[in-house]
Parts: sequence; structure tokens; C-alpha cells
Amino acid sequence: MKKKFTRFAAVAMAGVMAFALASCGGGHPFKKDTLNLGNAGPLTGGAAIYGNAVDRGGQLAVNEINAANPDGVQLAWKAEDDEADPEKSVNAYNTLMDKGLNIFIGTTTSGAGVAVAEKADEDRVFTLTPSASQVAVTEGHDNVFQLCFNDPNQGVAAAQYIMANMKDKKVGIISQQNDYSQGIKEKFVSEFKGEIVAQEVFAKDDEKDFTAQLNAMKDAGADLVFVPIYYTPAANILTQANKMGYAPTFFGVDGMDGILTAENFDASLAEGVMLLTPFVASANEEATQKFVKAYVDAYGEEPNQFAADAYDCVYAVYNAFNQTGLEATADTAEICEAMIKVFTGGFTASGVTGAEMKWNATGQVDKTPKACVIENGVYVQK
Amino acid sequence: MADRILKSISTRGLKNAVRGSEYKKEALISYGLLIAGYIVLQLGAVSGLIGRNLQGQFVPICVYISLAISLNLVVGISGELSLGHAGFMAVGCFSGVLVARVVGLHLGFEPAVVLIAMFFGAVMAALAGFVIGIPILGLRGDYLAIVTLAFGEIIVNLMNVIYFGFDGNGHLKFAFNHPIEGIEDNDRIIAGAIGATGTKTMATFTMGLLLCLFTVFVVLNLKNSKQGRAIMSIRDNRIAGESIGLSVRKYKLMAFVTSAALAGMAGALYGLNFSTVAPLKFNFNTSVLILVFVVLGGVGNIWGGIIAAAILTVLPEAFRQFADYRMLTYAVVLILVMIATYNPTIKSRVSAIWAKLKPVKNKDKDKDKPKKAKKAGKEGA
Amino acid sequence: MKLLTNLISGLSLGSVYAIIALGYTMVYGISKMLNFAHGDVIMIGGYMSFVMSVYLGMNAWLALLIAMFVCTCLGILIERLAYRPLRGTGSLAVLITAIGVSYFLQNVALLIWGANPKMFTSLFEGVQPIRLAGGSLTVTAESLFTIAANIIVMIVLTLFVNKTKAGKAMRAVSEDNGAAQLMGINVNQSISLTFAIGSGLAAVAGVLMCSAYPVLTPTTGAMPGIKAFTAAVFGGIGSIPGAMIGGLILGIIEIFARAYVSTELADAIVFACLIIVLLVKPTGLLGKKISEKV
Amino acid sequence: MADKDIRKEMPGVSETGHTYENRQEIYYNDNVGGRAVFVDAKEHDQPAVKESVLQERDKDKTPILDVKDLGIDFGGLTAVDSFNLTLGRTEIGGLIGPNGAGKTTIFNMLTKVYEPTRGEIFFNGKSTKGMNTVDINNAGMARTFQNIRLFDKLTVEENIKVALHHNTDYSLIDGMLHTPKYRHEEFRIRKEAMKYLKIFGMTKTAEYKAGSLPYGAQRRLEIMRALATKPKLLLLDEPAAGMNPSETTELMNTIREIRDRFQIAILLIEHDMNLVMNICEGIAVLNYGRVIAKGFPEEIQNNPKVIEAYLGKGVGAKKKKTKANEEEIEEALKKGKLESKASGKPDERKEGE
Repeated sequence: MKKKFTRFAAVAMAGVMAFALASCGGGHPFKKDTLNLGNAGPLTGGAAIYGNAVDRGGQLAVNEINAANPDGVQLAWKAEDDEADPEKSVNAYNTLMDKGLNIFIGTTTSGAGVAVAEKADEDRVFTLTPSASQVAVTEGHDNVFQLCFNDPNQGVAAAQYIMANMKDKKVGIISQQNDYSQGIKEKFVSEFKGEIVAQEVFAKDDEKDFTAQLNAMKDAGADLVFVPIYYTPAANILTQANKMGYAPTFFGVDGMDGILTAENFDASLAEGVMLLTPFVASANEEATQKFVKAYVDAYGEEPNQFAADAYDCVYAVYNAFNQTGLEATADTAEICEAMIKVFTGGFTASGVTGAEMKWNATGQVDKTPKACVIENGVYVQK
Repeated sequence: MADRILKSISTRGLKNAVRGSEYKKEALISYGLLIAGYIVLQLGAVSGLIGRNLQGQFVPICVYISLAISLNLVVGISGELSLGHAGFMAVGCFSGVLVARVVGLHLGFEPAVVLIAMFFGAVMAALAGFVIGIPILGLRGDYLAIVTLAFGEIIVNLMNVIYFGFDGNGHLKFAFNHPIEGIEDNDRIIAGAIGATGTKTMATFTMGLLLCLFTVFVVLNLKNSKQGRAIMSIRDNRIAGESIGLSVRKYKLMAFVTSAALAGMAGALYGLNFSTVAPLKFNFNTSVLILVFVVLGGVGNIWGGIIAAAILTVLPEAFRQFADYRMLTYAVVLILVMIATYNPTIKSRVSAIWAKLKPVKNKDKDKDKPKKAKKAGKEGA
Repeated sequence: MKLLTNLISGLSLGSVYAIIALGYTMVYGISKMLNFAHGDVIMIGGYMSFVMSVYLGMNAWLALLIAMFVCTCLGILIERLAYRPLRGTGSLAVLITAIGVSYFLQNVALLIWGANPKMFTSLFEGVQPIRLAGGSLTVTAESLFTIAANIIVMIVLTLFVNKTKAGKAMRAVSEDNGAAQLMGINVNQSISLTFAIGSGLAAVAGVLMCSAYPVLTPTTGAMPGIKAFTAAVFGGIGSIPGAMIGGLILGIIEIFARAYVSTELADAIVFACLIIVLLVKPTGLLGKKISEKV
Repeated sequence: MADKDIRKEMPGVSETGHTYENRQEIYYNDNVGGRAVFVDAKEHDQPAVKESVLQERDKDKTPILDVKDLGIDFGGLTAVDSFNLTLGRTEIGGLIGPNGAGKTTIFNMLTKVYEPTRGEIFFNGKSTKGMNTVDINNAGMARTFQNIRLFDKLTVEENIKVALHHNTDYSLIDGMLHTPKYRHEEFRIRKEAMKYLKIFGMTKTAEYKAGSLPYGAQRRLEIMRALATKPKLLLLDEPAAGMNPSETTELMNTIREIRDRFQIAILLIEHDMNLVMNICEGIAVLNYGRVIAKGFPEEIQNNPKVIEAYLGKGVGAKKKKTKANEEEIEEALKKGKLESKASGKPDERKEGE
């Protein structure tokens, strides 16, 4: 009995401690008179790279806007960790709601996005997600918009691009067993009319060995390998293909962006890799260069597409909000309705991930992906 | 007849003995905690004292409590380490979601749909537990643990390649290892690695409470029944258990399957609380998380598990203010709490302080030391 | 030829598992605990080596030595601070603590080095892989060295455990902690030594793993850790040659499952093989039979 | 089943009223009368027990246990070889021998904890080939263990209730939901368990955890638990180990009591010669895995082989008893109470592989 009680006492103490700490609250940035933007994304765990990028990109945009318009609407930014888990994501979103969220800058990842979109719909919180690309994120929710391409969009775009420009290639696919990769792959497969000679998958983010998959590609004679995956495993794939002496054209989608930002990455491995991406850090546009410079100055690394998406999200939301004519103190639901009106009423936004972006009523963005190829360690737009 | 009755053991000889667990007390505390917790949280939610964050966790907390208790059936009561509990949760979750989706077409009354889903989740998970349990329960100790881990991973892997959906005519379609051709995205129910999507969230806190109460009810009742006693006997001494005619496999399987069924039930409720759940959720990390609840709450201690599950579910949320240091803090707290609760020196210190605070408590509640000493002696013999 | 190619990939992956499993098995043998933090020590080893060689421009081999040193200290420290207070309280409590340590190391790495992957520079940077049979068969220097390192480590460990005084003391502690103490063996020292060796090996494993599979993130060690643990059990946990054989076989099964059955179900197949092995040989391939005195 | 008179299940609770003492006397007289008790199977053509006061317990003439040429090897080592034994249905038999002689191994073979390498065991007339420990118990053999094996974390009452599980008739679902059937059955077995406790004078201990009981009580509980499975043959492995003389005396009474009350056969391993010589009706002596002597207590006492085995040929091997006990042993020896002294090499031979 006593033993149990000791344990109980210790656990209870830890709990009480935690609540005590929680209730005194860290200085959270949300105030009544600011327009409070929040994000839920993986700041820890295997997908932390994406969550952190979104957090930084968003924060950067908020800082810029606030500095540029000291008299205008002031923005506040807060990213909460969701470990890319729908359950945690709902918690993260609820935390933001507790703090006085006005506009939700989506979730960073898709699965989480689907779970939260429903809550945001119930609460009538306007949502613009930077990178949750599943169709189900926006589907059925009039208040949820995507700034990124959705998965089918990317799958279809990739299929069409390959059919148009590299018709004769034998295509192999290596995808990951997660929602993002499978979503794109499924659409690619159903849209692609050419020859798919091999399809292989892998399970985990930190998968090590891809020789079996690459051998299958090689044996099937694939000279174009479609890799709708994130760049962390892609880096391993490229290294191993190189060692095997297998050199097809690797064709990635937006998740592949950032591969050049991996520290100490030997860019020669990525030579000739193609990808469809809305954002190219080395692009010549003034806005992009300005953003990249600011980002590097602030965080000491090149932004990837997730950072760019978040950056654009904040600007788009800010501009749209100014069109509503509301005050920052307005009710969240009121903001939501007004924002929906603006977004579906021909609002266009331009940013580093696309010019003249428009949204349809289902919340999907209309912008053109850029096909890029990596040459000499830089993206070159095709 | 008096002469026939052997000389009684005098109570003097029992001064170092420990009274057995008191089921009634345990049940009272467990049910009390659950119901009191429910009332307090509900009042807090209604009055607005409890924020959205905590409110959003009501159902997950219930699910985790239920999982902790059901795992306790294996770890505490049956005495086997299981590292694949989330696998059964997964089976329950996906089959529950599937059933809810199908039944939901015909039945409008949500609580009934949830109940049916939970029942079906339990049945499927029990089936999985049975199929898995039959071959493996002959293994012992850490070897059994690693096999449960393996099964957990296998279940997640299989869930990654299972597809369910409605075709254009509203018929249920199934596919293995490839997506179902030609169906609309919102007609998908379970889509491989994407998991269950488009689920209507029907789980409520009250449902969660019912789940917890039912789990406690079953586990405590089982503990205090012929079968439960047999399970605990085999845990305490397998060879002696066999010597009095208890089939080790049968009773271990009983504990394993019951635990799986309860986990499946919890899984179904979990699945119905989120519009999407991916198979990856049910990997090793979740299994370990549930195990942490059990160990921290005290192996075999039901109400300890309830408290530990509730607190540890909320803890990472409470640490949000530490921002980047959130999970680091969680890790440190976990290590410290483990040391504080299990380290013999600290434990005896705390006990001493406790004894000072509560000097009235009677004597038969302390001292397991003489027992330990004797045990050591016995082993030496 | 395809078979040979896959076999080589399997051996190469397997030898990484094997070298991690060696550390697992040693620690398990002596303390009967599943040290789930072992995989994360590997990750730290990788990062240390990366920092030394890339940031400080050290020679890769010197960086390896420093990483070994750091990991050895880390291993001793972990044992001292997190595991020793719980010694004798049952393996479950220590298991949970090990998981806590695992979270801790991952998050420390995340805070220090960030989430962006680092591309590890191989120990054999610039060494061309050997291409046989007109390029259809490739053997990398990393694979060859990992396999060789494995054999060396296994032999050295076996000799150490069987021939040296400290090694014998370790064995004694692993057989019977209490009796060893009565025989005048310093149990604390023996356990510390085991953790030191295990963690030093983890650094080697980390560097070799990252040489072959260069992407380094804070979660790099987690999955290989679990796989290696599986390998250790496969071979019979506590057995040094068992760990090596288990690792190699696991690697080969994994690659073969992917190459010949299905990449979708590869993990399921690997784990199913483990289960079958354990059903046939309940204590792994080379494990000691558990016997209970009645 | 429900309210069956407990007495029917414990036939020892008889109204005949004769005391153990007179029964014992007559019994020994019978032995002298040429009845073969506890002898090799070959010599066992005669009915095990003659018409006597013991008629009630010996109506059935099939021996409860009939072991033929039993042997087991561990690795290359022969632990037990050519072991033969026949035990009457209500007989108390003793198995003695120095440490490591293979006594517990024989128990383990009888209860199928080990599968014998050679030979056959007939229990109640049926071969036990292919049976496992559980089947053996279901067939009616129960045992205690040298190193007490209780269900430490269960209470005393629960320990007995577990042993009564075959007599408890409700399903898992009843158990989970505590149906009326459950309540009815639980009430019944609780009463039954309490009856056992009462017989053994342990009602006061019912609620205590078995693992925390004093040593003597644990031994009693183990016997009680074995009895609760309603065996026809009870195997007791060193029941008096670690007991002081008064406890041992009490134990002797207990064992006789059990036999009388439950009318079952008992085979026991014991080092305490006082106990063995007093209560066993037949004794087999084992050394190095082989039977070196067999017969009535008085025969064994005077058998030179036995004396040699026990006192050894000057083997100064380590003694099992503590110093404190040594004087007692000396004294006992003088009184003719033999004690295991020599252990020698067989001690090294682990009985658990």
C-alpha cells in the first residue's frame, strides 16, 4: 500500500508541478489587438525539419510585415508542436485556440491537417495551410484553403509533365508508405499513360537501405524514377544509386525541394534530379531573393519550400485580411466568414511560391508548378 | 472433533505478514477516480475553467486509461511484458471505423453506432490476440516481449496495405496491397498508409467514461474470479500452477485475448474521435507509451494506471510553454519520476516522511522487507 | 548475379545491424535490461564524428576515435545517472527509464544540431566501389570494412570476455550478480565497463552506419536500434557470436524480402521470420536454454 | 455439485472415530504379518493390503503408483536409473537418500516436470505416458516443492481457491461480469476453502498474502493447496525442511491426519529420519540415482548400505546444516534418527538440469 502511495505521490507531484508551470504560462505572443496567426506542425520528431521550416518562414513574414507597417494591423505568430500526429495536432490547435487564435496557418502535415480541418470548420476559424497537401484537408470545409498544390494535383502535374516532355522514358516509382507519398503516387499512376515498369515502396522516414528498390528499378530498365517523397530519404536513395552506378533521371515533387539544403550534401549526387516545385531558392525573382536573403540572415540556412509556403501564407492572409476591412480585434468567426468571401471572390496573391495565386471554392490553389532540374548544385528552371 | 483440528497458527506468527489486496477498495478507488474525474472535468468544461486544449484531450485520455488498464492485464496480472499493445489498438481502430462507416449509413443514432463499432473492434482485436497468442505464449520473458513487438510492427505493416472503400453503388470494396481502382476520395474508408479517412467523429467524453468504467469492471472482475486467480497464480509460480492442474497456455491466452479485446475497444473509440488516423500512429512508440503508463502507475495497480495515463497524456501538453524544450523536459521528467518512484533509497525516504505525516496508520500495511529477506533466504536454500 | 547483388546488400546492411547488436547484447547480458537508448547513442556517435570531421576539419579516423571517447563517457554517464539508481528494481522500471533516456538524447540532438539532415562524410570518401562482372555487381568499401570490423569486434570481444580478468568478471556478474559480489568482483565497475564498451561500439556502429547510409538526423538511430535489438534476440540475446549472426541474417532477410517478395510487406516478413525462429528455438539461434530448478 | 456435503469429498472426516495411534499399531502388526508393502513390483502379486482395520482405505487393490525401471539422463549423466516402486492406495511411503541422490528428480518425473528417459509410470493403473504436468494433476497426483512454491502475491484463501478451480464451475464471461452463477460458485468455494483452512488451523491467515506468511505456515499452505486439487496421491518434497523439532512433530501428525482424513496415498522425501521412521510404512533409499535399499522402517534403519550411504566413507563434504543445528543432529543420531550428512559428489549434480 505504502509503496503504491509513494509512487502515486511522486506521479501526482510531477503532474501538479507540470500544471503549476503550465498555468503561469510562458510569454505567449497572442494579444487581443493583434491578428493572431497560429500553426501546428512537427517541431520535434522525425518530421521536425518541415515543421521548423514553416515556423521560421511564418515568423519571418510576420516580422517583416509588422516592421513595414507599424501603423497597420499587427500580426502575432505562434507555432505549436504536433509531432505530425493528428491527435497531437488537435491538441496543438486547441492550445492555439485557448490563446486566442484568429487565423490558422494550417497544419504543416497532411494527416494532421485532415484531423484539424474538421475542428477548424466547427469553430469557424479561417485556415490557410502552407503544406498540408491531401485533398481531404480542404474537402467539405469551406473555411479551409491550401497554399500548396494538393497531392493529386502534384501527381497529375508530374504525370502530365513527363508525358509531355519525356514521353519515351520507362518510369519506375519509389514511394513511401505515408499519406503524402501515397496520395501523389496513386494519382500519378492513374493519370500516367506511359509505361510504368516498376513500383516499389519503403516504410519509414529513417529507412537506410534502398538497394533492393533501386535494383528492382535497374532490373526493370527504368530510366526515369519518380520519387514522390521527402528529401531526407531521397538523399539516401541518391547516394546509393550513385554507388551502384545506376543513373536514371530522378523526378521528385515538392518534398524533394530542400535536398540541396541538407548540410554537407554532395550536390553532384543530385545532378540532373528533376522536380516539380513551386519554389526555387535560387530563382532570380526579386521577391525570392529578398526572402532567401532574409531567411539566411535570420536562421543561417537556406529556406526550403515549406518555409516559402508559410511565408507566402502569412502575406496572403495579411493582404486578404486588409481587404475585409475588419479590425484585428474582430471575432474569429467573423474574420473567417469575411476571409472566405475574399478568398473565393477573386482574390489573388503573389509570393515566392507562385504569382497570381487564386483559390477555388473547394479551397484549392491555382498556380503553376515549376519544373526544375538541378545543375551544378543549383535549381535551374525548365 | 476438536482434536482433529491442527494447532492454529497464532496471530503472533503473522506479525510480519502482509494482508492481501482488497478488491473492494481497489474497485472503489478506481470507479471513484473515474467518475469524480469525469464530473470535475465536465463541470470545468461547462464553466469554462478548462481550456480547449484539455477538453480536446478528454476522449484520448479515456482511451489511454483504458489501454493502460488493459495492458496491465497482461503486464501486471499475467506478468508478461508486451511491447505490441498498440497493434491491437490498431486492429480495433480500423475495424471499428470501418463498421461505424457502414453502420452509420443505416443508423442515425450516433452513440449506438459507437457502441457497435467498439464491440466489433473488440471482437476483431480479440481474434487477432487469439491468432497471435496461440503460438507465442509458450515463450518466456524478454523473448515474448520481442515477439509482441514484432507482431505490433507486423500489424502496422499490414494496415499499410489494406484498403476499404465504397464503390459507386455503395457496396463495400476491399483491396490488398494496391489501392481500390476508380473510387472517389471521399468513398475511401481505409486507404493503406493514409489510414482511415473521412471518419465522422462521434466519440464523446461520456462514451470514453463508459469505456473506462467497462474496462475497469472487466479487469477487476476478472482479477477476482477463478480465471483471474489462475492467471495470477501462473504469474507468481508457473511450475506450481501446472502442478495444481492449471494450463499455462490457456490462462495466459485468456489474459492476452481479453487484454487485446479491451485494447480493440479503446482503439475503436480512438478512431472515431479523429477524422483521420494513419497506421503509423500505432507503431512501437505508442506501445511503449502505454507501457510507460502501466509501469509508472504501478504494475498491476489499476487506479495507479488510471492516474498515470491521465497525467502523462496531459503532461506533454502542459509542457508546451517550454516550446523547443518541451519533449526534452518530458524526457527528463520521465526519467526523474521513474527514479523517484522506483529507487529504493528515495522510496524509503518518502515512505518515512509519509509515515511521519500519517502516524495513525496501522502496522500491517508496512514492511515488506522481512518478506524480501526471507525470500532471499529461500532462494539461497 | 541478382542473387549475389542482393546478398551483398544484405550482408552490408546486416553487418550494420550486427555491430549495433553486439553492443545491445553485451549490455543485456550483464544487466538483463533492454537498453532502448542504445540506438540513440549511435546517433550521438554519428553526430560527434560529423562535427569533428566536417566542422573542425579533422581526419575521419581521428573523428571516429573522438566519437568513441565521447560515447564511452556518455554510456558510463547514462548508466551511472539513469540506470544504476534503479538496479535491482526489476527490468521494467529500467526499460522505461531507457526509453526516457532515448527521448532525451533525441531531443538534445534536435536542439543542438537541428532537424535538417546532415550528410555524413564516409570514412572512405573517394574510395571507388569495386565493380565486378561488368558493373552489375558493386561492392563498396563501406560494406567490406563494416563486415571486417564486425568480425574483428566479435573476435576481440569474445577473447576479452573469455580471457581477460575484467571480461571474466563481466561474465561472472552476468551469471550471478550477487555471487560475483561475494567473490570480490566490483559489480559496479563491471557494469560500467560493459556500458563503456557497448557505447564505444555504438560510436563505431554509428560511424560505419552513417558511412554506408549517410543521412544523419536526430532519429537516425531509432529504427536501426530496434532492428538491431531484434537481431540480438534472433541470434540469442546475451551471446556475442549470436548477435553477429543474428544481425547478418536479419539484414539478408530484409533485403531478400524486399527484392523477392514485396517491398510493401518487407517489415512484416522480417518480423515474421523472427517469430518463426523463436518458435522453433525459443531462445534464439545461439541463446542459452533457460532452465528452471524445480 | 453446489451444496454437496463437504464430508463426501473428504472421506477422512469419518465417524469411525478410531485414533491414529491404534491404527498405526495394528498396521505395523499387519506388516509383520507378511503383507508386502512398498516392495518391488515383482513381489507385488499379493493384494497390497490385507483385511484389517485399514479395510476402508484398501478396497481397491490396484496400487496407486506403480513405477517400472524409471530412469532419466541429463546430457550424458544418468541422474536416476532402474527405479521401481509400488505404492498402495493409502500408504505413506518415504523416499530418502543423501543430497543429490535423485529424489526430487523422481518427483519431477512422476509429475512430468521432466520426461523420463526410460521406464514407465502407472498411476492408478494407467500409464502416464504422453501426459504433462497438468494432466498428471488432473489424474489425481498433487505435490509440494522442496523450495516452497506458493502464489506469493495471492492471499492464503486465494491460493486454495486456485487449487479448487476444477471444482469451480463458471465461464470466463461469468468471471468478467460477475453473474449470479459466479456469485453462487464463489460462495461455495469460499466455504470449501475455509474448511481446508480450518482443518489446518489457518483460518486466521486467510486474508494474508501467502508470500508473507511464516515458514511453517507456508509449508502447510502448500500441502493444503495440493490437497485442494483432491488428489489420490500426494507427493511431499521435504515437508519438514527448516522446521524446528516441535514443528516437525506437528507436521508428522498433520501428515497422518491427511492420510486418515482424505484416505489417500502419500509419498514423501525427507531428511528428518525421525519423521520418516515414524510415519512411513515403507521406505526406499536412493543413492547416486539408484535404489540401494527398500523395506520397512526398521529394516532400513539397520541396513549397512544405508548407513554407509549416509555416513559415507569418511567423505568430509560440506554440510548442509548450519552449526547451530549440528548438536541437534548429533543428538538425533544417537537416538537413531539418521540425518543426511554425507553428500559428496552427487550434490553437484543439479536436479534442475
